[in-house]
Amino acid sequence: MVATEKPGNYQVVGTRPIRHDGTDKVTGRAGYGADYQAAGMLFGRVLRSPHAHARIKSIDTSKAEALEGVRGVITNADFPQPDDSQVEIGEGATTSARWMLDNVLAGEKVLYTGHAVAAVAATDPHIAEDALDLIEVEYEVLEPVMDVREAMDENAPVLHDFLRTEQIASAFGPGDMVGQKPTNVAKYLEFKAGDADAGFEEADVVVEREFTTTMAHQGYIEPHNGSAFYNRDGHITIWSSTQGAFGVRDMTAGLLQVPVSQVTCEPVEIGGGFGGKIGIYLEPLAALLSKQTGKPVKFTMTRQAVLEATGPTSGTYMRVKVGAKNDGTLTAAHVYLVFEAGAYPGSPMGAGAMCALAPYQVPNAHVEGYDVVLNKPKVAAYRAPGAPASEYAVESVMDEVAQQLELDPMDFRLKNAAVEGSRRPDGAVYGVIGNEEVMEVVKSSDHYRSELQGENRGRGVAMGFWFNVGMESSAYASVQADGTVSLSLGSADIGGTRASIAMQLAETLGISAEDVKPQVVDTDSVGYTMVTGGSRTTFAGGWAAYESAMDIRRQMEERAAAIWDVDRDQVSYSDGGVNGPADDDGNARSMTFKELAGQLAGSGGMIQGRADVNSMEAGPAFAGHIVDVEVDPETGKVDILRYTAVQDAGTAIHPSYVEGQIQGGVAQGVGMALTEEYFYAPDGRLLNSSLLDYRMPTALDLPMIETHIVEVPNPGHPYGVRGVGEVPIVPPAPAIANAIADAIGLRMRDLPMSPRAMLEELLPDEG
Amino acid sequence: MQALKVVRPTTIAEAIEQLNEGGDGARPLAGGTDVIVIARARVRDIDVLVDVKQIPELTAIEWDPDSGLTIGAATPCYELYGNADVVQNYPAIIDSATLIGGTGIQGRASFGGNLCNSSPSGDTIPTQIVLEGVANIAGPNGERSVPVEDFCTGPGRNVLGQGEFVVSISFPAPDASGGARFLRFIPRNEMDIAVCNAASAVKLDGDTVRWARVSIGAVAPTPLLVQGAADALVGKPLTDETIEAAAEASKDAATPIDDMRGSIKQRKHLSAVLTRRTLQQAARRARGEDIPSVGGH
Amino acid sequence: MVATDKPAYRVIGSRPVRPDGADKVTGRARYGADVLLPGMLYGRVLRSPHAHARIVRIDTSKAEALDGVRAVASWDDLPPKNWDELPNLGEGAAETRWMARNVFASDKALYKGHAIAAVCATDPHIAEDALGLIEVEYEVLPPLLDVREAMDPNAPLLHDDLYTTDLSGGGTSDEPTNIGKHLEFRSGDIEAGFEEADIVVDREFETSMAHQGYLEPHNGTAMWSEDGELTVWNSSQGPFVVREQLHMLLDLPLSKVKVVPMEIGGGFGGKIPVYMEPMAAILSKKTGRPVKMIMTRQEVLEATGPTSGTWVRAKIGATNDGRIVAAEIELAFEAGAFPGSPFSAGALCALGPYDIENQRVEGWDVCVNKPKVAAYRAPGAPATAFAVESVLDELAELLERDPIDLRLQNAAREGTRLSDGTPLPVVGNIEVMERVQGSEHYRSELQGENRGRGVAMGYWRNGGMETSAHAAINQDGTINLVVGTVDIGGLRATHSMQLAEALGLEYDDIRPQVVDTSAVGRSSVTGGSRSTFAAGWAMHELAQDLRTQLEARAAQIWGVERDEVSYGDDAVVRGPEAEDGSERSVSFKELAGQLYGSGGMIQARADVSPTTVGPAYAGHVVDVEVDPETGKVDILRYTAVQDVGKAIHPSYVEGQLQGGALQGIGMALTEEYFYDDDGVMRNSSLLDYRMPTALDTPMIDAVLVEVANPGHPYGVRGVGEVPIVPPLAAITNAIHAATGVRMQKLPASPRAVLNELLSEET
Amino acid sequence: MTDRMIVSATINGEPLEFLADQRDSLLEALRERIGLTGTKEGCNDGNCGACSVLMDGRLVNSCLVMAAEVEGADVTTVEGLATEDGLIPLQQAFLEEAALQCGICTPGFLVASKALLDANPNPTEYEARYWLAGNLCRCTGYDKIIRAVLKAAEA
Repeated sequence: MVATEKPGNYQVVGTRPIRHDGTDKVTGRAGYGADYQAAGMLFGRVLRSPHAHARIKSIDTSKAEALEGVRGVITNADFPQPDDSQVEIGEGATTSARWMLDNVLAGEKVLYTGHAVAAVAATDPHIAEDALDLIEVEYEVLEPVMDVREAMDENAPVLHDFLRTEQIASAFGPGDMVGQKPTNVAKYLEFKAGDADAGFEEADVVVEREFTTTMAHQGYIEPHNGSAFYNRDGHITIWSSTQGAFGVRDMTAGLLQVPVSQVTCEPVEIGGGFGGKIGIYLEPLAALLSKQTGKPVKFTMTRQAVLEATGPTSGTYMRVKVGAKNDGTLTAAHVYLVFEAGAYPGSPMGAGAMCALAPYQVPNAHVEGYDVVLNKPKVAAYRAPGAPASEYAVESVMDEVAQQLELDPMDFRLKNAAVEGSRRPDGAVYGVIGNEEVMEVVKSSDHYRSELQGENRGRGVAMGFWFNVGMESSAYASVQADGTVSLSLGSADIGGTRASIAMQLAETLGISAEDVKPQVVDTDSVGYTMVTGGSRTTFAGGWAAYESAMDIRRQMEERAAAIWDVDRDQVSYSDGGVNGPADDDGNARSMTFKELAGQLAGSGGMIQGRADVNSMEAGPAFAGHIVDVEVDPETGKVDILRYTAVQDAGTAIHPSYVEGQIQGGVAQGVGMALTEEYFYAPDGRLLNSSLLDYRMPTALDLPMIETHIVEVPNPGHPYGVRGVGEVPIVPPAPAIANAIADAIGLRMRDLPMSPRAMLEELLPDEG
Repeated sequence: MQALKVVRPTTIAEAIEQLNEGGDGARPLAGGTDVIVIARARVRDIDVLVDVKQIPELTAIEWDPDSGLTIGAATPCYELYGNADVVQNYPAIIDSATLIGGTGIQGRASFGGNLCNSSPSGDTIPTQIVLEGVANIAGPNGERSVPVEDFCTGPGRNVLGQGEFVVSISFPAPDASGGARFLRFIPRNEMDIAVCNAASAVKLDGDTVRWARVSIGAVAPTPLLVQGAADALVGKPLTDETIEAAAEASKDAATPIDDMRGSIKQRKHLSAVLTRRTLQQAARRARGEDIPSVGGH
Repeated sequence: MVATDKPAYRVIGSRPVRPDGADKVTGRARYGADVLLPGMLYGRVLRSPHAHARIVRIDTSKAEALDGVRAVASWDDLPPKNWDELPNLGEGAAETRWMARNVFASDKALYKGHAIAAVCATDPHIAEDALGLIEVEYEVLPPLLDVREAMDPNAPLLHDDLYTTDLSGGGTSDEPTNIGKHLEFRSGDIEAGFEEADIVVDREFETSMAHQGYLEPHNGTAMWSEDGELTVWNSSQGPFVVREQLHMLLDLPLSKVKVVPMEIGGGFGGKIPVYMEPMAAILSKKTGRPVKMIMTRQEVLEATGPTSGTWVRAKIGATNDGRIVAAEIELAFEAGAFPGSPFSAGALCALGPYDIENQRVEGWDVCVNKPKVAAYRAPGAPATAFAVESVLDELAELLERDPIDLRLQNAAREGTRLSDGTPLPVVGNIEVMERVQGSEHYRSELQGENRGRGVAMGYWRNGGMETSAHAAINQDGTINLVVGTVDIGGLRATHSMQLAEALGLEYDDIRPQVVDTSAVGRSSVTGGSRSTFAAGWAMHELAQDLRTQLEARAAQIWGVERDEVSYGDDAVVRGPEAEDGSERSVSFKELAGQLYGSGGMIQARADVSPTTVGPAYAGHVVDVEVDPETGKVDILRYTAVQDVGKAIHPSYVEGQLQGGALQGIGMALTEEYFYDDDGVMRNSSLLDYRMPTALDTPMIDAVLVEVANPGHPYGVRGVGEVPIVPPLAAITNAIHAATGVRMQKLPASPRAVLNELLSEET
Repeated sequence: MTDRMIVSATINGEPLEFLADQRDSLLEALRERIGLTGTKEGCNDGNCGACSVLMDGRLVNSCLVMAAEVEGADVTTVEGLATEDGLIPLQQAFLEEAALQCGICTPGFLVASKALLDANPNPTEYEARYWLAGNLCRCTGYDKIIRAVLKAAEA
């Protein structure tokens, strides 16, 4: 597959049609998971652990069950008990069914505050809530492990007796069991390129720094929900706002130990995910309670539960050491990453390790990573999982190295920029990438070239990388007699992917975007489609749309040949229609798509196209951000004055939606940088589990975010698409940190760079 | 459904007051199988439905071997054929109760409602007439009793005045030498309006008819008590000839109309056929033979 | 494709529980009337009290002013457009202009119950109240109720723009008329044929309009979104056909209309046209809110399409040795208010079971002031078969022949030309007759007074038409199957069974579902005895597509050539021996588990429009007892024999035979449209429109004959329609055997039979 | 004009209060106010049985019951037949005997058949046909329905 040679010469790609689901979403008619209603529906609530670490000695649900209106109470023991085999959960990651179940409802131990212990279904939500108080749980409280470095200590309390350290060779590959003793260190990863020690020897300047970040939540406004109906024939239907209906289907089937064909996941709209709505929390509870009660059961989470008990991204401890020659050439780097996995193994440490040095050619590199369990919620994917932390550390150090070498930070980066053919420390070799192009656009941008005036103001830049993923998408397209095409998709549409996928189908057929009617259908109605996440949906979904359109084109050629009674190979599809040989009178034979569509019914029936694509390759994405800040030295508060995000999108299918992805990613990155954190008490209680105290940026906390879309087409995609959703969250934290350093000379190495943290640094020690 | 209210009195006095207040627009609601349909079809102006089923007297069944049977006007058919006293002593009541509508209708429909609906084809009315039923009426001017054969005055019309309603229907105790039977003719085997229906009751002295009553329905503006049929039988032996004479009397008494449910010719003919058949079977019951009603009852 | 010569199927012929079964016995299955949407309004329809009237004025102002009323719609709200397009509705074509005028009366109300205006309000009771506030001024015209009177050139006209179209090539009439269409089939020399006959029976027959009587009233819920997208939820026999009608009536592109097929509570042909859907759509457009409309039963009976009342003359001549040498059939069918009766199908089916050299069949499609007829199970055939089978019974009696012997002697077989000249393919006509004759029922002795036995045959051509489907393999080796044909009586099961058979899988491995018009390719209606037939072809194609892709994948995994790999009927994919001599094979389930890691999952799609339809024949035997005093006919015993080609799910096939037979029994004995002189239907309730209850029929023995259709992968013929054809004549023939009376007008109600019996006496 | 009232009843074992119009039938209240759409409307005048429910254990046509009348009553609809253990034998028999085609009359037949078997656990064919004569079916010819009911009675 080669990229089409004339980017920008598209009819549909690159335009900005209104999304097909738009009206429903501005009129309130779009149905989200919590909007599910059914007659006789029961309401579910979850009893959650007050302790961060405790052994469950007993659970007595009898009083709750006796409460009038309560129809069912379940605990971990009510599920079929799984073996420890691994199951795939999307984005290539795997987990064990045992861990998944124990996270859904705690098994022998509760491992974090908010860990689900029991679930109740009642005729009324208030009754279900009342019933929670009647469940008696006897806990043996254990010492919690709250610090990731302490958790690595061999004397630390161990969360899982059976856990042994596994050494892995790549982010998603299998590993070897190397540990002998019970430990909290689940995984260890090491990449080596060249000879790091020798490289540091070569360096004129070496900077080594330590960094920490806290857990941060995706913060989608829609709390998790899950409703299920267990029919009398054993068939389970699930309504859930999820990034991946097929994943929910497969995981729920796995936990209930039924065939996947016995589960249907209905596509309801989803109110934000950012990686956090791939895993399951409530769906199996609803399904099991529905099985027990014979009624549909709906669960919705409280915001407190969302923050305490769904997956934020990891808090981290990191050490980065970079060496460079006086001419600015990088000689060596050492990156040491420790990631909080939360209660069960599976942090994005591997991705963080892959991305850490990705924008650069580093001849000698050593990257180490640790995946460590501790008494916090099991982390989930969060937009470019792992990269914001590791690149925050690296980009901060790069900035300091440039500063010490007295080089323009962009010149320094450009000098060392990874290009096509460069090999990353994890071994991957780049194809066509837009890294240098992004850096050049940053450097030449009006923002970067403008003068920043005023006291306590500073400018920072940082780069970001995300590898993007492909994976499976399917599409089914049906030609209608009026020349429109109905397109069935399996990808949840979080931010306009109905439109961006439909546009690629339209482009391929030479029809308008409005003539394609995309819809997201349930898991029974379309082929297997992976999650909306990993910056893959427009890429892989678009590819599937392209292939299904090509399937239609082939059939239309055949049909036109039949209608004209000419040879099949004399007919070709181009420019939105079929063209054949001239007729006996010498007139060209051609039909537009619409004309032929109108003749299908009478000439052998309508036509459908279908495609399944499964690409393990995707076009990596690079971003470069520029930020101007002003720091109030008396309060430590950082104001964002101006923000510019530059990014290689490959091809921007729908530029508005690409801009939206970039701007949304920046805002989340700003939140991570400045205000968002998981604030734990020493006993493991989360102290800020509300949207008041978990401070996501408001409209007043951000300026307009300028975007520059660079288009270096991905040769591995029919329209040159790269994923765009994730990389924009990567640069903001280091860009802001670098801007703060520029403004007041203070290097902040712990996130968030909150006013309180800033003041801690700014104010003299009182001793 | 026209706009209306449902009120649910618990005493006869309360019901009288509500019916009286409601005037022409107030109607008692018993089983509802007719009045709800009428209100829904906006056939008649109804703005208050007085649900009389909360009044204990309206759903009571009282049986005494000497004084006979009193059934609350709103007692559903289902209760009647579930009641051993009624089953044993008034098989003709069961004939009617098991013929009305289908099982679901019988879960609600009542003898009192059927009477007050006063349809010419009401399937309980001929039975009530030949069993010498009396409608016990309560109203603003006190109580009164009206023999069932005098109750209906025209299609959908009856003797009830403003504020009045039927509380119960009383039947004298059965005679050991008596028997009664109700039959109707419909094109289907259930769920239909009678093309013609008939009930006969006889009391026998050996082969001689001591007393008889014949009533036919759906062949005149109201169900008819056919005096001529009784006259053809009483004091005479029960033979094919006397039965035929009674049947002819019914045929003569019938003044049916032609409509989608039946023709004049058909209805007059059936008046005779059903009179004959009910008389024959009433006599067999009088002689102690067990002739089941429909549905195995 | 030739019929399979190995009848040893694994799945086909078994009787699994239908996939939608649990939903349907727990009340969870969602039918059209079950749609509940936030902010939903309720619509009601004002209908004409007159059978024929000019609409002088409609004043909706008082209704609009009623608190809670949100909009009123009438004819003027249909978009102005060219109404001359001809949509194909699956079981015959209809002109859009007639369709539009049936949705809302334009300048005239043409039957009692004709829709005049529709109202929507926040509460159903309010909508109903509002109807009483709409003022309509009518100029009442004399109604035309008799089909032969309507044919009179001097009869008043229903339409001033209706001209007769001659389907036999005679062009179009010059003057407006009440006759929509005319046709004539001729073969041989009819005059010479009757000359040759030793005996000729010439009789006239009449049938009344009869309704399909589905238990679920018509419904339609519409949401016309602000972006111009119309979504309609309803119970219909074909969402695509509903979409096409809305596209034409509302002048909307097809792609702007999405029809979501809810479960459907019976159709029998009557749920192909739209009634409430366009009204709900217009009201939704006016209000910006979803609007739900449900018909009352009275509206269903008065204003949806029953089948035609008919007049049929059958004249048949035979030689003394029983050879039928000539047949002449004339038929006039009531179309109702607009042209489009099933008269041509009736004409074609009249003589379908017989090989008659000289014949002439002539038919007329005639408008009268009654509801526009719709398809009803083998549309047209019951009426004409009633006539022909009655005359044959009389001929057999006159010739002193066993009625089946006479029929066997003249039976149509492969190659026999139908009245329209088309030759029959392989059919089971003779096999059915022989099975009837050899049946225990037919050979048993019928004892008792006033009892009689009757037999009759029936023929129906069956349909093919378009079916589309797609399927996706799951990683555990199950398959999700998506279809666009609605499941009225077990189609999900028969689709799944045929796909399972085609792939060597188990029934439970297939998870079928019916989806909306935007999620599957165009599929025609569930009707015309086409659905299981066409489904078989679609499943066959899907299976071929899946097999091909699975073979390719296995070849890729093994690193061998594509053509070295084959998918076996045991669902095992086999390749060439490995280098070490071991066998390369992988089961479907194993391979399904490897798809994801080897290039992705696999989907298939199929779109078929098969024409290799297998005609169906049925022969019924019935014993009746007639009460000579009341004229009431009781069915004592009933046997229905039918060639089904191949019974995919025998229980469901039996169910079709039993259901069809009972509808025929209703037509024969109790069901009729009873009009008064003003054209008002007097029996528009399920109390007085007397469909048989459980107490009106015995068990119905269904005998399945399987003469495989060579034009189908599994030999399937359609089964749904032909069982309604024989009952009418079988029963009247039995009544004749019991009483000596020949009922030539249906229904043979107690009133009618009694009338005959009493006139015989006098 | 709408005139609303609050009705308290037990529906399928659950105590329930609902808002209904004074002129709502039980059928309308079940379907449009409560959302229990399993009970079907076929004729709305008591002649088809599709809306059959049990009211205080007794078989009734819910179209011929005013919503106001169910105050304090115990109503069972088709949705209330299956138990926590699954389908009742009657429902299972309907599936296995192919006793439904379009399924619209099925809820009414099931409720009526349940009432029959509660009252008469071993009905004859005639008794079953008589009891179910108030329930119309247009698809099956009744054959398989009657067989299913008799089979469930044996179970």
